[in-house]
Parts: sequence; C-alpha cells; structure tokens
Amino acid sequence: MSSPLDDLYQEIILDHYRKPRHRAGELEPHDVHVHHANPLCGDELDLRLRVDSTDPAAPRVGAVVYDGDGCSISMASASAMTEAVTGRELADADDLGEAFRLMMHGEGLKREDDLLDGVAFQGVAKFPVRVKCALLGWMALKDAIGTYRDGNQEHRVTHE
Amino acid sequence: MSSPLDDLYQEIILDHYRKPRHRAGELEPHDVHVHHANPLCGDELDLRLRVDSTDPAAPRVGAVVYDGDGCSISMASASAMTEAVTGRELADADDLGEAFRLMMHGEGLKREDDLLDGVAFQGVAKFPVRVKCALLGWMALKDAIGTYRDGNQEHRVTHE
Amino acid sequence: MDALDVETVRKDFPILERQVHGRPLVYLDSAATSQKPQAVLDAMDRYYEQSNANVHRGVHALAEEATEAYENARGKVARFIRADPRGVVFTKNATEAFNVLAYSLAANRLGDGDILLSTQMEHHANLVPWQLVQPRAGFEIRYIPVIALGPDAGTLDLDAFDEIVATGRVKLFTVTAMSNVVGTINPVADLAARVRAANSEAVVVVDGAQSVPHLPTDLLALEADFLCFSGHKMLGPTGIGVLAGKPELLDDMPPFLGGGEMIANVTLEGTTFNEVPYKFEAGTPPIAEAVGLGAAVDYLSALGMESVRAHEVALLEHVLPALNSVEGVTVHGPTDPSGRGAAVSFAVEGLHPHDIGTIMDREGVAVRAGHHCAKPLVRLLGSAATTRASFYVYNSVDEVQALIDAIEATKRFFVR
Amino acid sequence: MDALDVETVRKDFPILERQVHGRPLVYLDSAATSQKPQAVLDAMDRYYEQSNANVHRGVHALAEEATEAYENARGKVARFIRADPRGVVFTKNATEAFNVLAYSLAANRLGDGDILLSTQMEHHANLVPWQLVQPRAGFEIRYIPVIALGPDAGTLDLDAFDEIVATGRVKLFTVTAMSNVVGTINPVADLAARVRAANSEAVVVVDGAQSVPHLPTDLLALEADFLCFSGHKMLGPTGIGVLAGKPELLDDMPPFLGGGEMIANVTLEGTTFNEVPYKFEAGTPPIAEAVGLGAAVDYLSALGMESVRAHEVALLEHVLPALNSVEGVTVHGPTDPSGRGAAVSFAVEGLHPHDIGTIMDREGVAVRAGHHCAKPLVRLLGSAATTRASFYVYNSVDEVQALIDAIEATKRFFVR
Ligand SMILES: Cc1ncc(COP(=O)(O)O)c(C=O)c1O
Ligand SMILES: Cc1ncc(COP(=O)(O)O)c(C=O)c1O
Repeated sequence: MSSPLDDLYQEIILDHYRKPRHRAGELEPHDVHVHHANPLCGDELDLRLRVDSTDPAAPRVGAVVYDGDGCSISMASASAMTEAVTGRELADADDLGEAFRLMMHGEGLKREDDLLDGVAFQGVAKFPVRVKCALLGWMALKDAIGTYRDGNQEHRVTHE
Repeated sequence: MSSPLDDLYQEIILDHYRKPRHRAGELEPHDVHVHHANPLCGDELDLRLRVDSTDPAAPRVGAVVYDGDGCSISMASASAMTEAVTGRELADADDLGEAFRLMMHGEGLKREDDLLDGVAFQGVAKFPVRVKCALLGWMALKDAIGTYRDGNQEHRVTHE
Repeated sequence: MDALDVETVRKDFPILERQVHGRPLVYLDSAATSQKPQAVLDAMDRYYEQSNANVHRGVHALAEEATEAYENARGKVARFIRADPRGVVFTKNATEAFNVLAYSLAANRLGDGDILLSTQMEHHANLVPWQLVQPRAGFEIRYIPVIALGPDAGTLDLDAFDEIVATGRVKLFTVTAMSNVVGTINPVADLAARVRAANSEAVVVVDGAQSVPHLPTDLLALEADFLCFSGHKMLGPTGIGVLAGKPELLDDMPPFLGGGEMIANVTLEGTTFNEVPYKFEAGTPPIAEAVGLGAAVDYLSALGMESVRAHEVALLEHVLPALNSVEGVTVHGPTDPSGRGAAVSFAVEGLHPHDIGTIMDREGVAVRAGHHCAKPLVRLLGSAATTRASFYVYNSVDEVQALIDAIEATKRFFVR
Repeated sequence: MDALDVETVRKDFPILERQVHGRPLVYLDSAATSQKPQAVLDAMDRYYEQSNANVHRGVHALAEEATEAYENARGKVARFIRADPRGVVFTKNATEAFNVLAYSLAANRLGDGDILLSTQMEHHANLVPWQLVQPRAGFEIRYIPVIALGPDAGTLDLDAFDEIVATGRVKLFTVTAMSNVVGTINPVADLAARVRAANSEAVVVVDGAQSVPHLPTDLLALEADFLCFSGHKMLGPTGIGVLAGKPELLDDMPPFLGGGEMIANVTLEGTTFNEVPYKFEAGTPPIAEAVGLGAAVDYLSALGMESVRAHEVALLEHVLPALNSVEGVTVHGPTDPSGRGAAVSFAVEGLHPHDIGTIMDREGVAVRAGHHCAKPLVRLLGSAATTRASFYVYNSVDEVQALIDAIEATKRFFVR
C-alpha cells in the first residue's frame, strides 16, 4: 500500500538524489552549456552537452552532465534523464523528453521502457507544484539541443 | 409625535421650498456673484450679493438673492438664509453662518433667534448625506463676503 | 430556457428579509451593487474555514487548496464570458481594470495623431483613467455624442461615430456594452467591426460592468479585445473585478502594478516578469473574493443568463409603461425593452432626485439619486442628477408596483 | 497586559480544527497570510446579510449603513495605528499601497540626483514598484546592505546607511519595519530621524506588512510619513490593504487610479479630484473587506497588541533554541527574540526547502519554502530558498514541538 508521499519520493528517485549519475559542473570538451532557473521555486540547473557527430546526418548525445541547486525531485529527475538520453540521436532524445512531459501532465505513458528510471516520476504528477521540478532537467536538455542546432554554445533560460 | 422624516422636511422647510424668498437669477446692481456646486449631489447655486456701504466701517448685506438647481433642502435653506442675513453687517452674517454650520454638525445651537427659519434645519443633522445640501447657501454667502473683501466680483467653487 | 422563479430566487438572498423604516426592503439599486445569495457567502466562509492560505507559492496542503480554489474561480469566470483563462486577470474592481489598460496599453500604444474614441455615456471608470494618462501619451480623446431627444434618445449618434472612425486614426475604441444610467444596450460587435475595418490595428475595449451581470456574454462574439467588469454587481463580493482580454495583447503590455506574484526574478538591479495573467496580479490577490465570484458565476449559470435577461425584459415591460403613466414622470433612454437593460432613470417634474430618494427610502424603496458616476451623460439629460431604479434577478413585479406607489407618495408629500 | 490564552484564542479560528493528511493542522505560515477568527467572518456576513450597498453616493438606508460601516472601519484602522483617518486609504493590498507611492509620490517628487534609499531585505512589494517608475523619473535607487554573517547577521549595515545618508541626497527612504524572511525588527524611528536630519525634505515610507500584525504600532512614533500594510496578514480578509500617511502629503500627490469615487467633477474635457482619502480610492472600494478588517482590528485590540507581542516573544524563546539544537539546522537572522519577530527562516543541511516543506506537510505542519518574495535577501543567505516557520496569536508551544518533530522526520526520510 503506497501513500502519495511514497509516490512522490519513490525509492528510485531517492536513489538518484543520494547517488546522482552524471552530476558534474564540468564536461570537457562540450558543445553547449545551458543554465536554467525556476525562479518561483529557486531551482537552478547547469547542463553541459557534448554532441557525437560521427554520423553528421544523425548527431547523438555523446555525453551530458548536470549540476545545480534544487530539490530532490529536480536533481533526481535530471540524473535519471542523463541515463535515459546518453547515446540517443538528438531528435530521439527530444522525442523522449516530450514523452516525459506528457507523462508529467498526466497525458499518458509512452516509451515507458526508454525512459528508464524516469518512469518513477509519474507519481510527481499528483503534486502539481512539483511538476516543474521534475521537468527542469528535461527542459534544459531540450534547450541545449535547440541551442546546438542554432549553432550557439550558451543559453540562459528563466522559466516563468 | 414626529418621525425623522418630518424632522427633515419640516413644514417650515417645505414652505421655503414651495414659496422661496429672494429666489432670483438677477440682482441689479450687485457687487458679487458666486457660483457654488456640490458635484457629488449635483446641487448648483448662484448667489448675488449687494453690499450696503453706507457706513464704510461696517458694511452690511444690502440685498442677497439666490437661484439654482438642487434638492428641496438646499433651496429652502438658501431661502431661509436670505431672510436671516439681509440687513446684517457682513461680519455678523459670517458669524451667523458659523452658528448655522455648528448646528448642522450637531455641535450646539447658538443665535437661535437670529437664525429665524434656519432653526428648522436642525433635523437635517440626522441625515448626514443631506447636511451638505443645507449648508450650500450659507457656504455661498460666506464665499461671497470673502470675495467682496478680497475686492473681487466673481467666484466659482466646487465643494468636494 | 427556464423562466426564473423570483420567489425561489428571493429565498437565496438573506438581505431581502430585511425591513427598512418598518417596511419590507424593496431593493432597486442593483446597478450600484447587487445583493449576494447565501451560496456566495457560504463559499467564502468555507474557503476561510477550510482552505485559507496564500496562493501560488506554497507546498503545503492549504496552499495547494487555496491555489486550486483561486485558479478554479478563474476558470469559471473565463467560461462564463467565453474567454481564455490566461487572459482573465483579477483586479480589485472594474475601475482598476480600466486603469491597467490606460497605463499599460493606451499610454504605450497610442501617441500623437492617434484617437482614443470613447462615448458620452461612459461611466467615470471608463473616462478618468484615459484622461489621466492622456497628457503624457499625447493621443487625442474623442467622444461619440449621445442623442438627447426623439425616438433614439439615449443611444449613440452613429453618424458622428462613422465620421470619426472614417479618419482611420482611431487606435483605441472604448464603449460600454450597457449604460448604467439609461440602460442602453450598445451594438458593440457592430461598432467594433467598423472601427477595425477602418484601422486594423485598433484595440477595442468594452465596459461590461453592467452587461456581464445581466446579459449572456461571449467575449469572442463581442469582437472585443478587452472586457472590464466587477464582481460586486453580479452577485459576487466587493474587492474583485476582472480584466479579460486576449492573452497575446496582455503579453505585449508592460506590467502596471509591481510586487510579489507578478515577477519571475528580482534582483536589486531589475526584474523580469511572470507570464500572464500573473504579470498583472501584483501582491496577494483577492483570493476569497475570487472564490466568491466563482460561486456567483455558478449561481447565475444555474439560473441561466438567458433566463436572467428574459426576467429583466419582463420587468421592463411592466415598469416602463407604469412609470410613463405617472403624471409628471419622464423616463430617460430607450423605450423598447429589447434595446435596454433594467437600469431605469427617470425625472419627476418639480421634484429633485435627492428628495425623491429620501422619501422613497421611508417607503422601503431603495433607489439611487445622483449622477451615477456618469456626469457627462446625466448633464446631457438636462439635469445634474436623475433618480434611478435598477432591477435584477430577485426583483418582482410587485416591487415595480411598490416603486410606482412610492413615487406617488413622494409627489403627495411635496404638494400636501 | 494580560497574557494571551492560546487555547481560548484557538477556539475562535475554525480552520484550526482541520486535519491535514490525517494529522491536526499545525499552521506555521502566518507571515504569508494569517487565519481568520470567526468574528471577522461574522462581521462580513452580517454586512452582506443586512447592510450591503454601494457607499458614499446613496440616500437610502442601506447605502447610509454601508457608508457608515465602511467609514467606521477606517476609523478603527486609524486608531489601531494612531493615524489621522483622513490619511487612511484603503487599497487592495500592501502592494498596491507601494505602487500608489511609487507612481504618485516618487515619480513626481524625485528626479535626477535624488536617491531613493531602500534596503536589501525588502519584500518585492517594496522593490519592484520603485524599479518600475525609476527609468521615467530618473532618480537613483540605493540599497542598504544586510549583514550576512556574525552576531549581527540579518540586520542592516548601519555604517553603509550613514554613508549614503551623508550625501544629503536621500529624498525617499523606504524600509520594512520587520523582515518577512528573517524577522529582523529594524530601528525605523532612529533611521528615519537620521535621514531627515540629513535632508529635511526626505519622505520616509515604512513597510508595515509584517509589523502591524505583530507589534503595537504608532505611526507618529515611527517617524514615518507613510505606512503600508495588508489586511490578510492581520486576521483580516484578502482584498484589502492600507496606505496610511500624512494627509497633507497625500493632498499634494496627484491621483493614481482614476474612476468613480475619486472625482469631484468630471467633464469630457477633464476632471477635478475629490479630497483625501477618497482621491486614492477609485471605483467601488473593498467595502465588506474593510468591515472585516475593522473586526480584525477589534479582535487584535481586545487581545492587546502588547500581549500579542509578548506571546510571540515567548514562542521565539522556545523555537529558537529548539531549532538550534537540531543537528544540521541553521537559523537565519537575529538570535535574540527581542530584536525579531516570529517569522523564522532556517536551513537544514543537505535538504532542499521544497523537500522539507513537502514532507512536513505530510506531518500536518504547514511551513513555507521558497524565496518569500524577497529574493535579494534570500540570495544573500546563500541559497535560492529557505524554509520558513512563522507564528501568530493562535500558535502554541506544542506546535513548536510539532515543528521540531517534523524536521526530524524529514531528516529521517531522506537518510533512510
Ligand atoms: C514585508 C512584506 N511587505 C509586503 C508584502 C506584500 O503584501 P501583499 O502581498 O498583501 O500586498 C508582504 C507579504 O507578502 C510582506 O511580508
Ligand atoms: C458602466 C459601469 N462601468 C464601470 C463601473 C465601475 O465599477 P467599479 O466601481 O466596481 O469599479 C460601473 C459601476 O459603478 C458601471 O456601472
């Protein structure tokens, strides 16, 4: 019998929070660095992306790291995100992010297997004020991909 | 047994309303003309004053007329005022006006005999929204005397 | 459409049981403010007794409930007027809504050579804010005259309107959907279309303070960019109003009031702003009042706005002939109920509105005497004041008779 | 001075009987908004059920009663803070009050070369409005820094203050009487005197949003020209705030919002304005809300503001040591209860305020997590957010224990 609080803080989430994957303030070399802030909650996140262009027609997430100051949900979600997208084609990573977003807004669960631990964040959808936290890392990734495609290297975004 | 409404619309007041004294839009010659408005109620009043300076040290109200568009209280009070002040020294008329004002604010009844029919307006004090109406003519007189003393002939005032 | 059962409706309004000077209250002053059904008071009490918290920033249960209650109310209001909830800004009253538009829209979008077109029948709320910003912004304010006499008395002079519009310089058009003095229902959608045809950049603002409580409202059908109204005239509480508009336009406007809630980020050097509608809701909003307005909208929707309108037309069909049959009484404004709302101003020969109001009050009949915050129009009617009886969902045909009786009593009082 | 009997007080607040997630509600978020005693709700209901009408313009009985109720409330508020009722303007919240001052005072009285002096501990309501008008008016905004570390942490840097004041260019000084984040009580009267000594023309504005609910207030003794606060933080309803100030200064200020009530005369060519306070109360005011605030003021006065303060100091004497004794907890701001109010921000090592707030909520304890609309200060504390527990008349020593237990539970949750 799970309480809503257990839904919010699933063991998987707590695990990513306590043992973050790919949490780092540096990634050398990297192609893009984005900084995202959720000023209403105070969450801040830096994300660095290295693009693998071995196949120029289908560039991939070569490596991605994040760092920041935020609640367990935002940091754990970013951690789970890095695992789910590393190695994927950029377009595919974008699509996966959209699947995550829809899941968080309670609009169905797609690509369950590909989301890996990301699925654990489903329970956060019941806590509307925390949804933004779970989305922060994924929003940063999406923005990093867009920034890369636009030929830029840096972007700062404040979510309203 | 008198109802509050009877206090407001005493027979004396209704009499001044139905048979106004010194109600006229002209007074030839006159020394001062003032126009007073109570914009929140919409009352408007013109007052013309002729000063009798036979004794230059003690100028008197030679004649005073009023005209206007207003409720029965404002028009009747102006009518009663003209009777009470005609022939008085300006300073004395001012003083009488002050006595009327205090009466309307429930701060005691002075110079009862000199106020003549003005005393009938005492009951209006119980109707705070109508006090301004009863004061309008007296305020205009006071202003006319002040305007005269300042050596002017015209003044327009909007009471807030 | 169900006909409205007045006796049932009246039971929902506790104040109607009141006596005034020993007589049953006959409340004919709803154009100034409406009475409130028990359901509205209960909704606010329930909010305070169960969910009260500050909104938008809390992670605790009460804060979430309060936020949900507040945002639900926004949704209800949006549906009630068929607007996008992102474009529903809660203000303190209709007046503040106009000020937001004056300071943030007119003062920025309009300048030398532009005309702000208004009308001679506007409420001060839709006159003074534009006048306040005009000197700084430099636009010109023009007013469509109101026809004073004849069969079209109390309606806008459409020839004059067309002439001004033909200049192509009208950049903002503001008009009341329903006059609070003479009841006139203006052909807003038609006027808006003509303004837009002459200048595709024109913005149309509608004063819905009297129309939203009394007529079915569809913001899209009105062809308006903005609609301003107040909660307290539509069975809701005091302390809340609405600025409803196109989110894109609101997005483009600079903020007006600064403070908490409306910001995204604040540093000592400067500030970035939150998205709409929050950008225009600085500080702690009228939360309980929004909840109350939501309940008022529910109440009106349950009655059905078509039924509300039909009820008022039925009352007008009684009150207009009845007033006209009283000797010495002149009714201002449109004579056909289909072209007007239930705010009915009239004059009684030889009697001043203040005296009428005072004497009627002794009969238990509450009417308003004065300029109704629409001085330019009232002046045009030939006086500084009118007596106004205004009707709403809880008024009955019997009360029409009480009004007529009270006028007769007033006349007797002054000729006795 | 009678000691406050919390158990009796609690019975007056219906919401305190509530359960949250199966636990009794422990409401520690009064700095965001306070709960309301039954007497306040009853006063508003009574107003709506018996006297509801629009104010100031009616001759009928309800309009007179409503006007009297509204103006009585103004008198009560004036007495509560020892102000002239003519200088008590009802706004929609404290934020609007600051905006009135920014638009009508700062933008007019201040210009090139003048300094508007504020502090780093202000709420956004006392930052953003000045920033909004600054570009147009051209004055310079300076901020007194807040000491971040050491025994004076959370207090203003008075050396820096003196230095800026010594320029003689400070024309407007605005400061909060009590920080909503760290509770600091600022020596307002002393600071005001220093500012005035350096520039006799300087205007002093005080943010009383946190102090008026919690401390005895005497506007004269504060040496302030203006005091801004909100009803909802002092047991009153949402939808009402107060701008209190010197009537002479208000007289000199141009109006801000335009509309009904605030005018003396309106023509299509222009407008003359009503006297204060009405000049600043455009449109239908928050009437029922004023009545509710009047009842709140009555309630607080019956408790006695000295007793209210003593109660909170007693709570602080429990909560500060208790928090400090929890491992990993750092309390921000002044350590001595005599120098601070009962808004207590703290950090828990390794835990983010949002997580703390969420877990505490499951224990029934409502605290706030975030920037508390005072980002510059919170940033100075070294984070983007704090957890804040804030206390009021209805909070008991038992609830202090509940807070400590909930923090322990949160810590266990994350290390399990
Ligand atoms: C110190 C301080 N100032 C101003 C405000 C603004 O109050 P309101 O949101 O009611 O306008 C608050 C409350 O949030 C506050 O704590
Ligand atoms: C047509 C019209 N517009 C605007 C208003 C202003 O509404 P409020 O006073 O609630 O701001 C009113 C009400 O007085 C009105 O009748």
